[in-house]
Amino acid sequence: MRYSGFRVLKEALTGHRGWGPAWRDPEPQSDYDYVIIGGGGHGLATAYYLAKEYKQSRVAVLEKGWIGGGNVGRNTTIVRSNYLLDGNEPFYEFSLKLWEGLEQDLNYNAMMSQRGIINLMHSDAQRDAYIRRGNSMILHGADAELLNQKQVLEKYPFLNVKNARFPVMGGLLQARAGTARHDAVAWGYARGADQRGVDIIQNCEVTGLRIENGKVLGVETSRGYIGAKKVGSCVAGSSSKVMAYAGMRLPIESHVLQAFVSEGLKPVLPGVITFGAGHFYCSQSDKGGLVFGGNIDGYNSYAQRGNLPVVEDVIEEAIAMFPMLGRARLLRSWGGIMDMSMDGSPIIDKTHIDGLYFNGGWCYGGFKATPASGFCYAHLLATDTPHETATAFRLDRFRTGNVIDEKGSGAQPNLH
Amino acid sequence: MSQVNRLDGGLIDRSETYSFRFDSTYHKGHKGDTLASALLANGVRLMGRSFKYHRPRGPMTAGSEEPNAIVELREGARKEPNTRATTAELYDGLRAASQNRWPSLAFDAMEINDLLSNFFAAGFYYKTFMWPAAFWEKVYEPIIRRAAGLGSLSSQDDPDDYDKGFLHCDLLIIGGGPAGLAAALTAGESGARVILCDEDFLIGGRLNFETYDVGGQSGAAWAAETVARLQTMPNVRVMPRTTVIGAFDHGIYGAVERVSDHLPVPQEGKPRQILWRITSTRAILCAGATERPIVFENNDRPGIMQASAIRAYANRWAVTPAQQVAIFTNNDDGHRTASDLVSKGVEVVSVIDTRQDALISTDYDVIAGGVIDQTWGRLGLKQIEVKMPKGGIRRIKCGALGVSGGWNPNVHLTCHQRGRPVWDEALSAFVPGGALPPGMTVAGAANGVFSTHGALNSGAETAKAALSDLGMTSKAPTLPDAEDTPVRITPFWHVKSAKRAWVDQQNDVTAKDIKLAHQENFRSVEHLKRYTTLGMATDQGKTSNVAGLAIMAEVAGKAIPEVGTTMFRPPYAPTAMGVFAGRAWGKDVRPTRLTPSHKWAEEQGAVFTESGLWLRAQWYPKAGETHWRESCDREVLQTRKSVGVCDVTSLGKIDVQGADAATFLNLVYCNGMAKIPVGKVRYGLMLREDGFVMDDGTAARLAEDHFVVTTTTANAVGVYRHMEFVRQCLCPDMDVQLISTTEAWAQFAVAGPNSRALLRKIVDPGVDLSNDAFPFMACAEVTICGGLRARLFRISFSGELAYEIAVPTRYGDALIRRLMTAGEEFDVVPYGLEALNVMRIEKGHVTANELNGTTTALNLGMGRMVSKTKDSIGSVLSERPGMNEEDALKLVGLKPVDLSNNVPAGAHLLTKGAKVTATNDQGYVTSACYSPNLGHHIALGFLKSGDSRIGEVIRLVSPLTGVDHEVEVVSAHFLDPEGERLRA
Amino acid sequence: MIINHPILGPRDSSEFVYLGDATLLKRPDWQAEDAAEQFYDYLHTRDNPAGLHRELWYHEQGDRSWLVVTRDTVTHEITKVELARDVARTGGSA
Amino acid sequence: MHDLAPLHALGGAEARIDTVAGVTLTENMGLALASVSARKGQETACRAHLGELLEGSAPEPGKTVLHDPEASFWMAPDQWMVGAPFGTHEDLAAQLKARFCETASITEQTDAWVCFDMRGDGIEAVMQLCANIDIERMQTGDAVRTVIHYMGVYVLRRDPANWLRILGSRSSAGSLHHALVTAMKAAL
Repeated sequence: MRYSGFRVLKEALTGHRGWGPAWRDPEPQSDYDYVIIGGGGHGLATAYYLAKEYKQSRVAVLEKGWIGGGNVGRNTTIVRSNYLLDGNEPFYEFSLKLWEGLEQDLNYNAMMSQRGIINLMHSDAQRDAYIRRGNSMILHGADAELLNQKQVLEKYPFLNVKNARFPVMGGLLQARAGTARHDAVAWGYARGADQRGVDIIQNCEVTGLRIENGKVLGVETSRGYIGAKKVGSCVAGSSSKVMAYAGMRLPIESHVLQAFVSEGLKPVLPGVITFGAGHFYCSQSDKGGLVFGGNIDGYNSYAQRGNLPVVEDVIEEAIAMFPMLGRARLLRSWGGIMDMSMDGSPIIDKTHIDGLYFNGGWCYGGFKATPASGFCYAHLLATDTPHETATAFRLDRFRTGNVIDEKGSGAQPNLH
Repeated sequence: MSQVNRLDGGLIDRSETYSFRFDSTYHKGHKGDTLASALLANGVRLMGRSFKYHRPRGPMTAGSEEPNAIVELREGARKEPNTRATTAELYDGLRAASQNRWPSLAFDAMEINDLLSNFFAAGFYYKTFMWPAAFWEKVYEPIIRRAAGLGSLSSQDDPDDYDKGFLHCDLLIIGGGPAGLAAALTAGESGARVILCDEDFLIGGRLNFETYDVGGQSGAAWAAETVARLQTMPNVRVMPRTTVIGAFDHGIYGAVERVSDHLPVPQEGKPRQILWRITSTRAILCAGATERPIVFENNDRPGIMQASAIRAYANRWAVTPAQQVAIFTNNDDGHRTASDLVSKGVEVVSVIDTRQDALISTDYDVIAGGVIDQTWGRLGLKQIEVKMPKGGIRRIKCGALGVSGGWNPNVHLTCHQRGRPVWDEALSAFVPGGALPPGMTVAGAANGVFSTHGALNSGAETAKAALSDLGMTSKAPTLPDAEDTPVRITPFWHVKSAKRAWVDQQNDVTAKDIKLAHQENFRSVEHLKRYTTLGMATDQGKTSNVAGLAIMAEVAGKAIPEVGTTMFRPPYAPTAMGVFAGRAWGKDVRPTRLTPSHKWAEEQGAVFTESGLWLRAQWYPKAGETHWRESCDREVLQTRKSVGVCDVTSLGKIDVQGADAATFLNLVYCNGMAKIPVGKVRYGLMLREDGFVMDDGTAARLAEDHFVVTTTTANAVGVYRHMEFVRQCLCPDMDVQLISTTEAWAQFAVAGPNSRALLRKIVDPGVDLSNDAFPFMACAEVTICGGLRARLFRISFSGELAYEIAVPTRYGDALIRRLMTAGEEFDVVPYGLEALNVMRIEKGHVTANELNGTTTALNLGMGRMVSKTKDSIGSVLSERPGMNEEDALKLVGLKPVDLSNNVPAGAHLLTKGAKVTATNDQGYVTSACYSPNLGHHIALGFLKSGDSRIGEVIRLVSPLTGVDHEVEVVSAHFLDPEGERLRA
Repeated sequence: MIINHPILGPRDSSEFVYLGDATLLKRPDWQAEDAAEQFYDYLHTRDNPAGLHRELWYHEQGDRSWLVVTRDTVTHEITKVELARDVARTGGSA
Repeated sequence: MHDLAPLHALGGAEARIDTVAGVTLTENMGLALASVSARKGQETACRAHLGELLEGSAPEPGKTVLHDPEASFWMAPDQWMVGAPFGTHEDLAAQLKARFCETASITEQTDAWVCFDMRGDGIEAVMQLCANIDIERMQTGDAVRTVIHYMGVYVLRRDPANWLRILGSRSSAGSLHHALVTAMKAAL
């Protein structure tokens, strides 16, 4: 069923009896051409693009719980392509372009809202680094602008510059960046994939991989064995668990990242803004809640919850930027499991096992990557060659030394 | 009309009358009132508007679970949006305003949404607003954003202070109702260190809301007496106005004490609130229970409340929301409200009990087996319509309706470590279950024990158990007699209706929305929540989640536990963000570190800049200098011409001693350190284990077994940590001792042709500073100014004949003053970071800009320093092919072809004439400056195969800043490449 | 979190700095035949268990001891804390 | 004798003193400090020397030995801080080197630290707003390293017990002083 303003009107007048399920709940078939493990944003997007771009229909997405229940349903919804390194920027810019047409493509309003992101800068050295990054973005065909303090204040008049501990010299703006309604992204991809024949199977946990002489045959699940020509793991957060079924050890640690939302408030923040003298990012949702986050807690964890010190740290930076927020209230916090890779960049690659593919290591940048990750993973699964924008995301880059280290903090996941 | 609905009795202090204002109207209330109770006393039921449909709303509860009565409290910079009128303590002169309405609360133009509600069904926005694409940001979203949001912030800085504190105890008791008080009494008398927190300003929980006796006196009196007793115990800390917001790992609880929220403004020096981090060995949750609604058509009108809330207002605050009150209940507890109201002289027009076997009373009319299927009254309840058990309807006039759907234990904190509550059929409620936070037990109503007698006992017993875990013995306190009424409830969740019946009142989620979510396959609890926004409002679904689940279960034909439950996450109640920051805001966000010469530099009018936490002099303007470049150029020229002094104390210094000190440093640095002669300094390059450069610095050997190594300012802490890692984890058997001495020594660079002459006037006679005796890279412990111990290093960052001299920090101020007076004859200048930077760029010395964490020794042109003949951190992985490619980036100098051009840092480098695209990107500029010695701009940068491209003219672009011109690749050593100056 | 320091007793984790898997104690031999492969594996690949995890914490705001903490990554329960130096002396395991 | 005048950590020529509701905070410049780290294999000998110096035994973990003129507290495994009056012991490090010889590495620490003495009833309430230590359980003779508003400090409980000595890094003396005085005003 196609969604439209007219349809909404019609249903409104007829008691909404016409709306059907957004996606089916099919029983798993005995085998598929492609089995995607993980019904999160990336997995659902992968299935959608496999069906839409690569005309594959025998595709299943297996989800342990309910779709969109992982990090796509627990993040700060920021979408941007303001990266420095050649290995990253083309991919994220490709992703941003997909975001820009997402609603029309999916016929689902994911509320992609390009209200811009500003990275504040607080020192000469930081300005130099941002200029280098802004130039990289432009060289890669993305947009970037350098703002001085005055220009930043025009957009964010409540920013503390009078008695700031770390002076605000200006910021790097990407105007095309913004936010999207995170749940809707998962639901939109699910609906789109479902309409193209993809089986989305919830409450189906993968418990093992059936591999014989170097080739994958299918997956063992809580709902029985499911055969597959190709299996793609797409379970960022739990990547190590799933790939262990294939005896693989990954350059990844699982860490907890907390995110926060305030009570609903009348608009005060037009777009996304980040603190440069620490690690803090914030935007305001269409419902009025301030959505923000900062550093990961810093220790390996699968607990999906964090601790107090990071909460304090994050909010200290919020108040440092906007002293006015002292009287806003924190409504809710939550914790997600991050696939923290050894250089802070993701992996989309084949494995040494025939027919087994891996997508993970998104650290806490996975949401913005959802469309391109799905697209590039679908491309790899369908063609066995990496997508042109994702050629650097290789598993063996730590062996070869071709790391993609945006932050320059080396092989220590909790520093990225 | 003044306090028309005020009754007799209550726990308010009538001797204190407060005047306050809500919107434009002034009212009177008493000490002990909340804003809500005072407004109700004054006949005000309408206190807010709902989020989506802007429906008129009044208070539904008497506590922190309130969804409707939320207001903007206070004015000006202290305005607090979304404040619950039901918990806001009244004070004299209080000001509050309704929010999210225009132009007024009684007439809100946005109420139009209510008429259009059919179009605004759950999730409608996902299905439209998509055409044309550009309209989302331009048209639809701005309208939505303007409409959305609840209260508004002040747009001024929060003027109040907040504190953070730390408490430790054996036993934390969360909640001061009957269970909590009994637990505190038991533990207190046993001598354990106890902390009792209660979010209310009057401790006692439901004891203050009820009328029955506790040990022959009123529950409130017993609570007051018990609190007084606890307060006399030195081992017990009683904390009212303190909400425990989260249960974190290993017995750590976050608690927020509202120190000053009941005052017009905080007292001088005192915080508004304190965030306590409580470390407790055991904790008992005594958070009580929350009464839940029954869902029926138009159940959201002002005046329709929890039955228990009406009872609380009547008994504690001596207030009734109206003179005629009806009750709608599915359990016996609803009747308690009726009888309490009757005894307070309030007319109970009817008790509608969904049960055929309802209690019968002589005090009020009971309709057994009836339900309410409609209500009237736009701005406040006027009339209800009852569907009679034997068919037919009866309309009853009333101004308030108390609804009792049963009680939900407040299990929230038991879920903070992902424990899942379990369904109790008998209570038809979720009770604590699954994995509770280790060390936490639950007592009283929070554990499903609802009678006062039961709560008192379970509190005492649970405390005894916790204490015996702690190896403490305790005798049960003599507990008072109290009512022990059993729970009698027949689950009844909602009255079916074709129209709208509210489940989540703040977010306007109706039973129909839940049905629609099911119809569209948003059936898992989380999908339901996210699709309909059920439970996502500021009340966090405290009153709506379970009802929502029940309705979903009904639609899905499942049992409630099959549908599942939702997670509760911190904070327990919305918490002012300021309290998490504490004193850390403005200039106090982080500590400030000052150099030993700071005071003197201030006297010179120096301009300072942050370098990490340090404040360092950037330049020293002289009279008449209007631009920093003038000062910087002068400092550079004068230093190179004669002599300059710079405070370099902020560089990290680590004292390395022990028989194996040299061997140790040989492992830590990639170049050879073992064979440094005593009295000599060596430049050292430090790699991370992944082979990239971590830091650089110098190592000075003061004795066979004693080195002092320096780090960059930025990496001082990290390098020390890393060296301790190597010492303890990689070579635990070496004889090496480390300690930081960064702070102990004030260190100054003395640079320039006259530096030796100047130092001769400072260093005590007998120290031979001649080039032969004290050559480049020499170091020694000396005395100066007549016997002060000092360290002298002949090292040079500027490229000049230069020294660094260190004295105990307290003498740093005196030393720089002495250097200045002694240097007058040489026109000595102090120089700041800018001049230091210019001189190091002129010399091609690298710093943080080049050591950016992605560069290798090879990139820096120091590839040969990585010794192949020894083990050192990072040497093996620095060999990886990807880090040693043919066209690897190399450090080069850059000089504009047109000398009037600058060479900005951050610009990218392309081959001459190449198109400006990423594929043509050849490198970037790391550091740039104007060289007063060369008379033009210069820069350092990384360029592919740069070392073999000296003399090549390339294209420099910075599209971001509009720069595009040609530069020549030159050696990074712009000045004195042979190093004659520094060896002079 | 609270880390029960073997010398100082229970201390708040905010006094500590986290590094990662305690296998970092087992630094390979730089002269081994396959040193490159060994160092790659040592520094990069991880078991990353959902369960018991032996990990390195540094008591930076305390006595500057490196500790090996055995902690459950699902519940955060800490079952063992040792001085890294002692563990290192026994070859990084135990 | 040299002729360079010392400057107090807070930038004054005299020690700074603040009093709030009977609790006094005093900047104390009269302290010479040096760290003593036992050499490998010399741990026992080093401890013995220290015990001798203190006319007792070397401080155990978390403890300080209050003794005149030299006092000492435990810093790290086989590492102690020794303090003595600055007037008589400005060359403390040299004195200790002579005493410990090859058994220990001695490092001058005098000016690495700013020293505050907080005295009076109510110091516990003040510390509860400063540092995450169980001050109620801290006895005379206890020494703990902790954090006050992002600054690493040592807190020593002296005799009488309403006397705390707080050592913080000298460069951030101003920030530490601000944090302590603010907490005094809030708590007292």
